[in-house]
Amino acid sequence: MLKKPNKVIEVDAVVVKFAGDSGDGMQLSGSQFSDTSAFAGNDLATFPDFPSEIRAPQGTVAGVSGFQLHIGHKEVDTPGDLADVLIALNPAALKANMKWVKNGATIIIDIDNFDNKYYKKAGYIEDPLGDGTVDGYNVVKAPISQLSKSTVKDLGLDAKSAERTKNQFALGMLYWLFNKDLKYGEEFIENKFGSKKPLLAEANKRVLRSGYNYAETVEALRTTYQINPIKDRKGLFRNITGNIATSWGLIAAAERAGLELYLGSYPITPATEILQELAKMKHFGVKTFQAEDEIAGINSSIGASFAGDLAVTTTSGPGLALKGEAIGLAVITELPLVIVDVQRGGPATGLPTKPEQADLMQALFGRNGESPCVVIAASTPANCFHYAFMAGKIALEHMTPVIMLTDGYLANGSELWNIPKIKDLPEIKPPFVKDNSDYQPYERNPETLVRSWALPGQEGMRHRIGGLEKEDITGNVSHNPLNHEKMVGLREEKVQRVVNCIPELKVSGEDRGDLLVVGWGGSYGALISAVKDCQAEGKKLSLAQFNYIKPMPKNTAEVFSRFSKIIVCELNMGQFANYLRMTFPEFKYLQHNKIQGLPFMISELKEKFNQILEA
Amino acid sequence: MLKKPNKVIEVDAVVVKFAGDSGDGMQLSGSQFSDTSAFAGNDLATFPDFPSEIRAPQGTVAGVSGFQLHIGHKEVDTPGDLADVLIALNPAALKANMKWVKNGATIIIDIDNFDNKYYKKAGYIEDPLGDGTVDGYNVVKAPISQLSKSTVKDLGLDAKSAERTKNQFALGMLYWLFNKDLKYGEEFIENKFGSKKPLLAEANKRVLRSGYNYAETVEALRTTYQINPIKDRKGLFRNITGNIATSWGLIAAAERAGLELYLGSYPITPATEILQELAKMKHFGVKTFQAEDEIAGINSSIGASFAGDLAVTTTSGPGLALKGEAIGLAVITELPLVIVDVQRGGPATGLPTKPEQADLMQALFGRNGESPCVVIAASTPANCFHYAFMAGKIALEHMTPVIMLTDGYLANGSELWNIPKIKDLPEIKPPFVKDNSDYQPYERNPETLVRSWALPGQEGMRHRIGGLEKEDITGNVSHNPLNHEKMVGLREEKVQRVVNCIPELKVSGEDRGDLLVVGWGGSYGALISAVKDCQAEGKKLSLAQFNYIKPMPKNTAEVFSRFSKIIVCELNMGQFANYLRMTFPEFKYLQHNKIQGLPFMISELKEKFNQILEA
Amino acid sequence: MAAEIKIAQLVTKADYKSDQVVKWCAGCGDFAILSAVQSALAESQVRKEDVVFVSGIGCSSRFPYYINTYGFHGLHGRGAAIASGIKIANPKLDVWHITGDGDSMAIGGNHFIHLVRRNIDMNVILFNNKIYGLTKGQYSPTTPRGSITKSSPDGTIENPFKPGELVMGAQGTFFARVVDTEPKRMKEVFLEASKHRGTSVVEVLQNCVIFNNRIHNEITGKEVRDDHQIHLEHGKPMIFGKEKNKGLVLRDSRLDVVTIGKNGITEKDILIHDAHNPDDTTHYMLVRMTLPEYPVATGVIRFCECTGTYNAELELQIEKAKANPEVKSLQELIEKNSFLVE
Amino acid sequence: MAAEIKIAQLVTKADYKSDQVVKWCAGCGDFAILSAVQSALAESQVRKEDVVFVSGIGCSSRFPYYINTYGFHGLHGRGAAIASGIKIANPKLDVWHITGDGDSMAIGGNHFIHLVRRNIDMNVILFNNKIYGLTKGQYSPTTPRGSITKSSPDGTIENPFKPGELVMGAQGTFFARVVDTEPKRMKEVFLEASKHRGTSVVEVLQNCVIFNNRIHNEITGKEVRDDHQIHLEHGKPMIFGKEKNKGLVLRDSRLDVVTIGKNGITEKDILIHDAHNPDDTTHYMLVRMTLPEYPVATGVIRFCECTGTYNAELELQIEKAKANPEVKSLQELIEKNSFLVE
Ligand SMILES: Cc1ncc(C[n+]2csc(CCOP(=O)(O)OP(=O)(O)O)c2C)c(N)n1
Ligand SMILES: Cc1ncc(C[n+]2csc(CCOP(=O)(O)OP(=O)(O)O)c2C)c(N)n1
Ligand code: SF4
Ligand code: SF4
Ligand SMILES: [Mg+2]
Ligand SMILES: [Mg+2]
Repeated sequence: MLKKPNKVIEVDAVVVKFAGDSGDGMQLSGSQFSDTSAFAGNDLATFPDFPSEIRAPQGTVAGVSGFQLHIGHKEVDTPGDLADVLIALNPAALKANMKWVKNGATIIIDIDNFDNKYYKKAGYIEDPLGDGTVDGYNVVKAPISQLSKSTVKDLGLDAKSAERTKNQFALGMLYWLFNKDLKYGEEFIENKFGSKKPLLAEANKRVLRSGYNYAETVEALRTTYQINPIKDRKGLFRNITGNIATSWGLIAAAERAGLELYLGSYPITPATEILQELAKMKHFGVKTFQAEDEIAGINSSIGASFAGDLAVTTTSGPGLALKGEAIGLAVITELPLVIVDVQRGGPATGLPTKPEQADLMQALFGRNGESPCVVIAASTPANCFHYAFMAGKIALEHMTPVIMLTDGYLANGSELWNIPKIKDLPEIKPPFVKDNSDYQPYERNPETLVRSWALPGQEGMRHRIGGLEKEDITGNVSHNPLNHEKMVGLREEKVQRVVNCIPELKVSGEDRGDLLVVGWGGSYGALISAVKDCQAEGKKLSLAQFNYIKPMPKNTAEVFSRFSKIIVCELNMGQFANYLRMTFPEFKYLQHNKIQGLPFMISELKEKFNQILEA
Repeated sequence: MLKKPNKVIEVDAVVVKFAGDSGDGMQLSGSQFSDTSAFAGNDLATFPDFPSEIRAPQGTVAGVSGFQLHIGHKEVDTPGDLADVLIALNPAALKANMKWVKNGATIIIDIDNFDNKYYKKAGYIEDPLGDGTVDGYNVVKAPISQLSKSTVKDLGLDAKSAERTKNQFALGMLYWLFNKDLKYGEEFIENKFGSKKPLLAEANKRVLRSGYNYAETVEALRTTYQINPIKDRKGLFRNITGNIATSWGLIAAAERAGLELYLGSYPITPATEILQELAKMKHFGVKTFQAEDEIAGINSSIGASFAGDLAVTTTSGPGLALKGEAIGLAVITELPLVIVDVQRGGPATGLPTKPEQADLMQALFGRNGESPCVVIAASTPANCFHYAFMAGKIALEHMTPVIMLTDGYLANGSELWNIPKIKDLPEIKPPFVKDNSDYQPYERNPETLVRSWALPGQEGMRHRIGGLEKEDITGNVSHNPLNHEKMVGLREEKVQRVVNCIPELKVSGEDRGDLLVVGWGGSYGALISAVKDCQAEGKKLSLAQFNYIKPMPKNTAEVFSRFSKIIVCELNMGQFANYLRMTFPEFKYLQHNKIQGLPFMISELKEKFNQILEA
Repeated sequence: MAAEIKIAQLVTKADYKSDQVVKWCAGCGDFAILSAVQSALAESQVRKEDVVFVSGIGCSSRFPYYINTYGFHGLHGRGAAIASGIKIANPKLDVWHITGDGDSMAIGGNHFIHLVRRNIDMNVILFNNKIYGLTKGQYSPTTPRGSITKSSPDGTIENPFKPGELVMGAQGTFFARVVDTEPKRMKEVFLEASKHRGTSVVEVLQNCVIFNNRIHNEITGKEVRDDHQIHLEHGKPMIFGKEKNKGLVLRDSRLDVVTIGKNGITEKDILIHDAHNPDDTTHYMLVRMTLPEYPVATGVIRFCECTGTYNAELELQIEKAKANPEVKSLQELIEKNSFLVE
Repeated sequence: MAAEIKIAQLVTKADYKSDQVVKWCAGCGDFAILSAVQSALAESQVRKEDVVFVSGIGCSSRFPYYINTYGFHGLHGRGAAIASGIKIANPKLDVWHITGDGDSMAIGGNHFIHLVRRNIDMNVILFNNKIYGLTKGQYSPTTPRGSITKSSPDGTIENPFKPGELVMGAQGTFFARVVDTEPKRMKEVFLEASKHRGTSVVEVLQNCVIFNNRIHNEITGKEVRDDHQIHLEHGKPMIFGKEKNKGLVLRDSRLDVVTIGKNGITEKDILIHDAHNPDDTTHYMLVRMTLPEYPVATGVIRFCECTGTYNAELELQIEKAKANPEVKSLQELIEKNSFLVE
């Protein structure tokens, strides 16, 4: 229907970065283009990055909000190291992103914002378009602001709203550049503004098309690209972020357990969205309690668990620090509880909007006394669903707190998710007891060591639990020395026996080789990409990515033993490596660590692996 | 002056256990006899153990309060495994302590309380004096209550107060049994009640003497014991508990730094006494702030530190859990702060009055992000003074939080302390800057990496710090990826360089051998006793007790390498062993762990060591 | 709901005694409170399996072990949060929160005021002995200014909270005060509290024989109590005194103590207690009355159901959402915006 | 002490501008508050090196970076505790605590009420935009009941705190309210606060353009503000309205709005504002006034120095102890009960 451009090149994958001021709608256009690509059958991965201020001063580097999108004809595991196409709505956006684009990349700029005032705000001394900064790049200087405004002139929008349509103009150019169907973009707008704000919907659609048309006429965009649909996938898919996947995984666990879901939480970046998503789920009987702080959040959840809900608390690092004492209470009372920690850069307030994997030790040990609980980690935005579900299942079936680690990268990043059938998910069977049974709160299933669960309201089962050491079987308060030792041991052993309910560790690649790359949690995308690349080059290396951290899979040591070298890669100073050293001291662990508030780059990993393989 | 008994046997050491109801004054008489023994030149170590209830029901095992005292002619390192003499004021006291007395021990009981009612309360089914329970022991049945009351009959005391003198009667018997001079006992009473309660003073003194006289006439106590003064010690000594020593060590640090001492704290067993002791020290300019909770306690201390005091916060495990987030703030703001954690049994509320060493991992890692701080541990009641002083010194000179670990055993236990000269203690020189210097808050001493310290009120030095990641040198907020990595590295390295200011690790015993026993903190007494015993038997083993935990002494690996085997002994599930595995993965570590809310017994350690040495 | 389930079988006080040995000090005021609560529960005829006692940490907070209901001995200061979660998770339960002055006014202060503000339907019993009992005698946020305690050897320099005043500041809907020496009144007040929908706070002036003995004697002492206490009852005039001849009147924005029969004052001039008044100005004045100027107010000072409870409103929102769900199933939700690849 | 050190050199508002770029959203109410504080400081003539700004976390809590004094950007909710430590450690400092409605009323609620109770001498400025700004729009403890926010899609079901009411409940000695649209009044109120000895709390009704735009418009809007605000001044009658013909009178224990000239009401009938009254009953009524029944009270509602400050009393105790020390040196202390072994 639309006139085809002169030349269409088929490419396997392309990385696009949207960048502009915080108020410029970069997140929105990013999502819009992601959805369109998804509908077009591409695989994709996205990652937004925004400042920790709400709207840092317009035009400054601090105020730049970005969104990176990787779309592919083949499987795509990360949002990409460097961009093929950069949209920079102002000089600050250019400045902030020049180091993240490929040589020779296409850079689309809103020339209307490239004046002296904005150069300076961005911290440029001279015009970056004239000082060699963009030499060697394919720079498309489009009068985006101006054309957007004139497109909507006759709609009677206020100036601010008119100005704000410019993201659609840039986006329209992208639709052209990548041969995407505008229909999906328009539908997205319809869904977003639709009935509530028809005028805005109309304006945005017009500008989108206007950008498309403009691109068609620009010399610099004569060549366009086609990313064909991915072939080896079948089923029902959607684009999903880690936080949404986590929220839904929890709902699914409650549903499969036949329980109501309770969330006691306090807002904190980057975990807040889970609270917000679950607050919308009252029709599923979900109860969200926005507590006065993190401590109240978790303690209310412990109460809700005692009362028989699937109880959850969500937070990020500083909040997890505050919850330590209460996690200990859940450990000693042996109540099911899911604690989601969406990790961010630390210490203290640290880098609140940046991802990091530095809460592992805290999750394992950040409590007084011997206080074991299950720790698991999701490794992609979409599998947050699965691990949230498993967190619920393990908590309920093993009467234990489960800490689920994600991070800002998984939480806000997105990828395609193969939608499961809820009714096919595994059943969840908490160890409930019948009314008027002969109940001893700390009597255990001899196999799993799990105590059984009687709920307030049940007849004939009145009992009391609490934070003092409890007597084996009866649960009465006990200061008996040998009982204490026994209970400490039982609590640890109970957690260890969860090992029987989790899958064995599988490596990606050959079973044995020269190098085993070990990772855990959210670094999966970069690690698997780098490992695959090296494998493609004929190197003998494989990846073991851990999702189950405490306990670790049964066959871990065995897997390790089949490789000559082991390197542990993490976005921290080496916490998992140290945890492995204490758990499997018989192996030697090399380390690769990065702590920049950024995910790994595939290129840096490959370099590292090659270096080791060649050593 | 007092008629000598028939037979006096000289002994090297003796262990006495006082046991009775919570209200029976066992702690008082224990301290009284300790002081007397100290004045008599004996070495000593004591340990009280009391229930977590204030006055659990009279006559029940739960309500028994105990005090164990080990006095010696030679060096004494622990309160002793088993008692030579037990004073049991009621059947519950007998029941609670029978497993802690040596075969053939002397058991002095208050026969007035050994009736049917009390047997039952104590949980005995039959009269324990008749059912074989005490067969083989030297049981002295004294009508203690009755004789005490009649001794004070004419003083006009109320019934309760008269009854309460009975501890002095039992004590008087001990003075006889061990040939101690009543003068010291009387002086103690005088100091305690003296001018304020002269009637009580008189009553107690009379009953003390009455017990002494009674003992003189009892057949069972014909033989008495003499523990001669210790010889190889010189200097000024006093008996001191760990909590008092900690308090004074902190005052000393403030004095040597020329700063005021600030304590922000919230009461918690077994740390409360430090707050109470320091609250009495206003004449030294000490400010104690009893906060609304632990979080306010530490945050107020961070404020006080910013303002230029030597700032301290004291707590126990659950409180440390609550302080994690704020410790991170002190880490990132690089402010001096001493955090004292008097460990107790966990998890959660756990065993609040029992010692344990299970907060080590929490101290090292219980915070979000990479959040390194210095961790040290005292190892005897008296050296709490030294390590509290060093905690202050390191914090101030290295601009870092320092966590000092003690435990309930050190805190409440006592031993003789060789009193130092305050003016001979090392100087403490915080990195202050002069008014109007060219100040950059995060500029560092290139050698130690310590930043310099400007205080509010100083002219020309206004600056701002906080919990967001800061730019190197300027301290401005920075989200720069490489800066973050640099700062994370600098904070860790700064802590590591403290290694240059701490002593090397010294082993007790030969430099090399078959077995190195490794311990840390409060287990020193039992470990050194057991190691010495084994050494005396000709075994080739030595002890390395760690006081500096992060960083560990420079020569640690070297020391380890000189022994064939290493065993790490701790009152937890193996936290230090794991920490060693991650720090020095090149060694193999055996473990001996105990988690009963009780210290090690010398006998169990010896058995373990011998087993390994023979393996 | 809890109220609707009436039981056939008679529940007695003995049903509420647990099998655990009560481990308070002999003479502690806590015993009387425990007994009064057990009596009140027996009388309230609530289904015994629906009762849950939740506490923090402190001597008083050992309470749940001693009462045969569902019980949770929580963390220091966190009982209110735990109890909130229990009630929200299962609004059918009859939730009681036991706390001390340290537990609720020090470390738990924030949870306390938020509980009150949210008006979650539960009963709070605050054992106010004005001292930290379990940790052996440090001052608490309710300890009178100037008190010498183990942690204040030179006397405290902090203004004590009055729990009632704080409850008003947090928009509480129910506040009562009783003394541990009057078992019958305690029981009655507990029954009133249990009838109230919303957060009810009952402050019990409790004696700690060991660390703060006789702290309330100026109020509870046999010789003085009639003159130093005014027991308020809704709808009744505010009269007190051994001779029942003293009373309170309102003059401008302050209360005054007057003597009936003097200066022309008759019983008719005496203020009538209106516990149900949504405007809590008078309640605010009443809770703050202190000796020697005023008698100390006891009884139910405020009892108002002028605002919905958190739990009931949440139930309503959930019912509404369920009646008209945006999506019918989780399956439908997750399939939104999806596309089929074939 | 701080007051005694007068400086020769004139400090200007510019001295209080830091070198950091201010990163609030364009149009945020925080800018005006920052400017008013800088003006107030310049006017107060306090020694600039003695000023310390301490905050928690939130948009508002970025404040210390933007003002050229000593500054501490603390942890969420903990600013009050940090500030307390600073003031106690060095009472000579002029301490200001900046906080938001989430920071002080949610996570920091306990520290807030304890600070007020202890009456530590510092100035608290509470930026009340009735929303969590920095985390992008969840409801806060001051968000009006029923509000739809990102975390309350069906409307909140909690009664919002009124900061002033809570301050009264915690026995506060100073409370004022101002709106961010009136720079001059803000500055004046900040100056008043800085003069007060003890904890002064100033609530600023602040607009968050992004997440809660116009939330205070019913109070601050140009057309309505004269009728919907009553600006209180100590010693002046409580008159308001565009025509300055409305006023407040006290009837029994409640305030009523009257019109001067109607029903025989004259200016003399109007209540005179007594901010200094130690009895805070009237202040309690004033802080709770809400639209539409009442105008919202602004200005200094309570200013009382009826109780000592924590820091001054502690200084006194220390002085006394130093004047008459139990032992003269640490050496003497540790040598007590010692014995010499030779
Ligand atoms: C996190 C934590 N901090 C401190 C303590 C120590 N602690 C236990 S009870 C208590 C105060 C008890 O006072 P109150 O609440 O008045 O109860 P009471 O014993 O007087 O009944 C304290 C400080 C603790 N258990 N946990
Ligand atoms: C321990 C902790 N919990 C949660 C957060 C996340 N957080 C940061 S600011 C904020 C609330 C901000 O609201 P407010 O105090 O009203 O300040 P405003 O941004 O509105 O000025 C929250 C929840 C945090 N930083 N730390
Ligand atoms: S210490 Fe006080 S409050 Fe605690 S049980 Fe004993 S008397 Fe009761
Ligand atoms: S989000 Fe709101 S409060 Fe925060 S800076 Fe922007 S306008 Fe101000
Ligand atoms: Mg108390
Ligand atoms: Mg706010």
